[in-house]
Amino acid sequence: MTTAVLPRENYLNTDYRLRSWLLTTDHKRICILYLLTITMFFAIGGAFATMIRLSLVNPAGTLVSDETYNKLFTMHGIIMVFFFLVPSIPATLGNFLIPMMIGAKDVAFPKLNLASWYIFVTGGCFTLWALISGGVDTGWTFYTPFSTLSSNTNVSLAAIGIFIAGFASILTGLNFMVTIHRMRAPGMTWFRMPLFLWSMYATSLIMVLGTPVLAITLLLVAAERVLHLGIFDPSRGGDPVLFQHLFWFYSHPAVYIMIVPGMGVTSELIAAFSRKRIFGYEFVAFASLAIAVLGFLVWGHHLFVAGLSIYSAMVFSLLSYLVAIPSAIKVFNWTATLYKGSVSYATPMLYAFGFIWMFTIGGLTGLFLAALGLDVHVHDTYFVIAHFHYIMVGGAIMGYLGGLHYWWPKMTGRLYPEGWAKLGALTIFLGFNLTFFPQFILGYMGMPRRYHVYPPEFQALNVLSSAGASVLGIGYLIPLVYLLWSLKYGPIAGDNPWGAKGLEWTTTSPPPTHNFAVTPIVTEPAYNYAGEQEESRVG
Amino acid sequence: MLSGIQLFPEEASTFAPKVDALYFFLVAVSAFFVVLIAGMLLFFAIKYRRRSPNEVGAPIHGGLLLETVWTVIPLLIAMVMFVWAADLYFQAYKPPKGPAINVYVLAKQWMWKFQHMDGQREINELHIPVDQRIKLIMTSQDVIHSFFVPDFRVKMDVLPGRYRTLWFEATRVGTYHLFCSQYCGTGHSRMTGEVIVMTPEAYAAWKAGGVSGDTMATAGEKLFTNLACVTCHNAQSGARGPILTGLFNQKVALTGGHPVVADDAYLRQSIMNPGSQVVAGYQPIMPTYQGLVNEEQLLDLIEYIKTLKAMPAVPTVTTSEPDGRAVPKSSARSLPVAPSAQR
Amino acid sequence: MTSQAAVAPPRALQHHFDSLEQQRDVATLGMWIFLVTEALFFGGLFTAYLVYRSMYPHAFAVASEHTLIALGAANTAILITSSLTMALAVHAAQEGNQKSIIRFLVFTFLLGTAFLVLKGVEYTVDMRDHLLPGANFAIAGANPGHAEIFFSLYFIMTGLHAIHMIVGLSLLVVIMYMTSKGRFSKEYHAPVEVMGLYWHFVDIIWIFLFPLLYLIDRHK
Amino acid sequence: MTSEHIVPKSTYYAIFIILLVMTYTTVQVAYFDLGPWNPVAALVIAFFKASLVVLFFMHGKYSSKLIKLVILGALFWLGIMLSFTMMDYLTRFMG
Repeated sequence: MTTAVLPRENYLNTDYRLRSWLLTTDHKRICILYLLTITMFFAIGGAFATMIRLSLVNPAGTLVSDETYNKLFTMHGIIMVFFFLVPSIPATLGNFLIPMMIGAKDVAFPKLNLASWYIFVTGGCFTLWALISGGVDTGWTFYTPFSTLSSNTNVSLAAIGIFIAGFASILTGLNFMVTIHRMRAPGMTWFRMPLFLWSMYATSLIMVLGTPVLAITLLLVAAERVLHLGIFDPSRGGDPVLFQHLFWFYSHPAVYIMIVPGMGVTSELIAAFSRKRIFGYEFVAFASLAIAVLGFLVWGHHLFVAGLSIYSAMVFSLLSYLVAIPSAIKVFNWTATLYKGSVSYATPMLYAFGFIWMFTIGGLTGLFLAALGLDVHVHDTYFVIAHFHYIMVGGAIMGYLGGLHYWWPKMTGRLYPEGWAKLGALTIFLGFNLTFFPQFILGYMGMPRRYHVYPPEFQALNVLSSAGASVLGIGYLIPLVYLLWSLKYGPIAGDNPWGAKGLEWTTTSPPPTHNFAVTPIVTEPAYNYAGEQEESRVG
Repeated sequence: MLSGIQLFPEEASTFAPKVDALYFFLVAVSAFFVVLIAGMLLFFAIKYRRRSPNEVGAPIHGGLLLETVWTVIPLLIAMVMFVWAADLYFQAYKPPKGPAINVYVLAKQWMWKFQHMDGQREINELHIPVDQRIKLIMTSQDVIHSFFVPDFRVKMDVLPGRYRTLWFEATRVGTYHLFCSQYCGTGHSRMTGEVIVMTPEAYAAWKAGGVSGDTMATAGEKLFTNLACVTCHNAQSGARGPILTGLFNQKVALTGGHPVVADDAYLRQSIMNPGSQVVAGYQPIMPTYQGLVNEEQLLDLIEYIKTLKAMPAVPTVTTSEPDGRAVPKSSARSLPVAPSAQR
Repeated sequence: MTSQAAVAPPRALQHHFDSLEQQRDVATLGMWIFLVTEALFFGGLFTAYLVYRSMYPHAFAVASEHTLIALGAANTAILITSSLTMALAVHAAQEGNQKSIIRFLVFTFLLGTAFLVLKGVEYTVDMRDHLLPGANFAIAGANPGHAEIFFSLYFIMTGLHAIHMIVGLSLLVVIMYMTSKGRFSKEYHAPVEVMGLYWHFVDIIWIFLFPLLYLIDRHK
Repeated sequence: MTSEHIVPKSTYYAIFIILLVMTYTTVQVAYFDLGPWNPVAALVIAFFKASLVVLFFMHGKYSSKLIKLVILGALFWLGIMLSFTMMDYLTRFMG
């Protein structure tokens, strides 16, 4: 099937009517629905970011008013976190690949999967409504008592939007967990699974366990605003810090919802483009689970200066250092995988290198923030902004784009122009570092986050950062253009253009509705490029 | 100054060099690992580049020794960071015992108000002497703010309904940025100010010229009289309220609850929400003073109660001094004595 | 799955499963995981409750005495009984006894409705007694702010529980309809089972809410 | 995969009786002054009742290892949330 024709019948051409898309229960079509939705949200969030960076060129902040600026960064955060990053890899690549990688016809609950998308869109509509009808100015963190007693913007509406979208996240996680547990093809044991599945399982675990707590927390904020119930109201003896506990119980693990899938994608890319089994497969697999579990024990590091007891802070700091270890293990294992590999420089691999670079810097600067005495200085400054953008934008988006490029031929049946793709990857990499590296310095200099006006001595670095942002912005446009182009004009990819291992590459591109003509029977571990016979050795 | 780009803030407190030392250690460790990983990636990527289309990698599965090495070594380094940083944190967040200049800080949307013991009141400017321990007792009138002086490397969130103490000792004369670093609404980025560190002589001169009215304790005493607190809180037997002399920092037994220490927060709470913590042996009859005294007056009252150590419990009523002195530039408002001033 | 190819698949089997066994297993596991998320959803409220009860034990004790213990206890008994009838409905489903399923589901439905009616009566009395947080809130013998926090928690916790009851009742109607259409058999009755899991979970939440809200220091 | 386990009706009735008795007990206990043990008693009884419901009404006792793991997972994560949050509040005014 490597001739230059697309398979006669695939999931894309079974039915062209809109109805067949809006009522589909095919996980691959739902992936496409999510892909379109989150790309739109990414564009909106990106537009806000552009405005922020433009405003920050001038220390006097003359471009927009204080109110507008505050709404800009709030909506940038809300849209990017809850409507782009959290669903990004899980809802698109996860949806597409989980059933294919385990050799199943679909996820465990196909209708629920579609319902999740509708719930997500409904939540998105509420949030967009909040945005159009005046905006929100609390920051994406909704800290009380500002959000409950002081802000007079559409806080409740936005909170309800996120509350609803949260259920999409919960149900997606639930669906994936059950799918991985119960839908694996014969012979697909846990330790034969590609590492992407391990990372998706860990991610789902966090979604299922963390998101409900965010939901109830936002509900309490809305209840306090609308019904005047007082849970966090200091004038009644309520403790605003309790909000922060509950909020970060979800929102710290949520960072792992964004980065762990990126790690999973990177594992796939590194294996496929060095044609080699991932070094220390079991360690990388368990590191994902370790991150998911330990990630729930460290939320207090967001509260070091907020009024947390100093003894409690000490425990949270210690645990925050522990969660760094599985991340370090992963980076070392990826690096070691290249040793004696057959390394190709295809575009997805460039993204994988980019991911490792970003994640290493993002992770190491996390150590600065976990360091109690140092966090006192850098907390709530641009140092934090730079750190989490390295993880969540540098890391997660590198993983997302890398994965998208790697599986694009599978999803669409067509290849993209390699030269343009390399140029895009390079532009994004340079633009990103130019944007966010100066912010580490700004942060240590003491520039607080969410500042519209700032002292003039910070201007030079801010201008540098904004210049980087414009490069980054162009970088994001390049793939958008050539990927759309490839849909019509791209060369036919064939079933397995990369010579990669994995069940998804054994079926046609694009795959048929039920993925496989015959349910596959798995007889070998993942990434068996060397064609070894299975042996009992572990580790 | 590197062509207009500064890389580090000034070290202007005793705390700053310690934080910077830790920072440099972390930068060095990070740089080492970034170079190590990026170097290895590049080296392997070039050395083992694909040379023929059907080439595959060597069948290597892993190695327990290597895994152990790169688990244990980062763990050990991380533990060094943890202990070092935790020690610094305790230094910063546990105010040392001993003499210090106390300044009350009241944060509100969007300004910083400072009240000195001797009665100086400032907005968005804090004058302090060099080489002396300063203790800030901070509270917020509305939402959460954060007191941040980058050049001192200190920061602490300022919470409504709670008093938190931050301390530092400035080591260099000069003027330093004060930022609010916790997002607090529209004017968040304009909620900035200056900390002016002065030589002891200049500070003394500033103090002498800067008094706009009474000391905090005196202002509190006047309030105490005007609000008729003394009607109940007096030393007579059978008084309806507990005696306040020597109360500060003592353990108090409460009706139906555990004993508490009478600290700033307790005193504030007792004035604003008297019913919440009734002293054992007394009736819950005290009315709330919420709305009758503002946060600044509360600070005065608390400061007055703190001074009731060797003094008699019943304050001698003093004739109020005429407030005729020129108001210094930095103190925009002087506190009205009458409790009619509402928020 | 080769065995499935030989025999025509049962009507209830969805296309992406190999067997009814797998389908049932998936449904049960899915519901259990969903209940975990529900547990954490309420867990946030229990955390808030624990924090404030430890901060204001006195106010919580005083406020708790204003709750209507007779109605609370009666509702506890009602819910436990409804759990029994629900369990019996599942039992009937396992035995393939359609009539029994319907009968026990109707009992469950009536008991659930009775719970909500009593809860409604209780809310009315609470509001009459100025226990709804807000401008009209009034309570004697405790710090009003702290008591308001108690009653904020009371209304949110019981209110969310009541919403879960309403959802449960609606699902019961659906299951009753499906039973009446003869969808369930000895071999296939996963929806009844899953419904049962949800119903029992809502009961468990109440089992914790009852002592936490109604039974603090009643002896005083 | 586990085959279905049918619990005899008598078990359900027995559990039901125990649950009602425990409800009565918990109300009665609340009227006795046990000092700090009042909340402990109330929670122990509630936990016992909840366990009965999970194990018998919800067939937890007869379920697969995976479902038992799911139940324990829920308890574990609830435990994290409660204990780590309380760790802050209980040590806030120390030293």
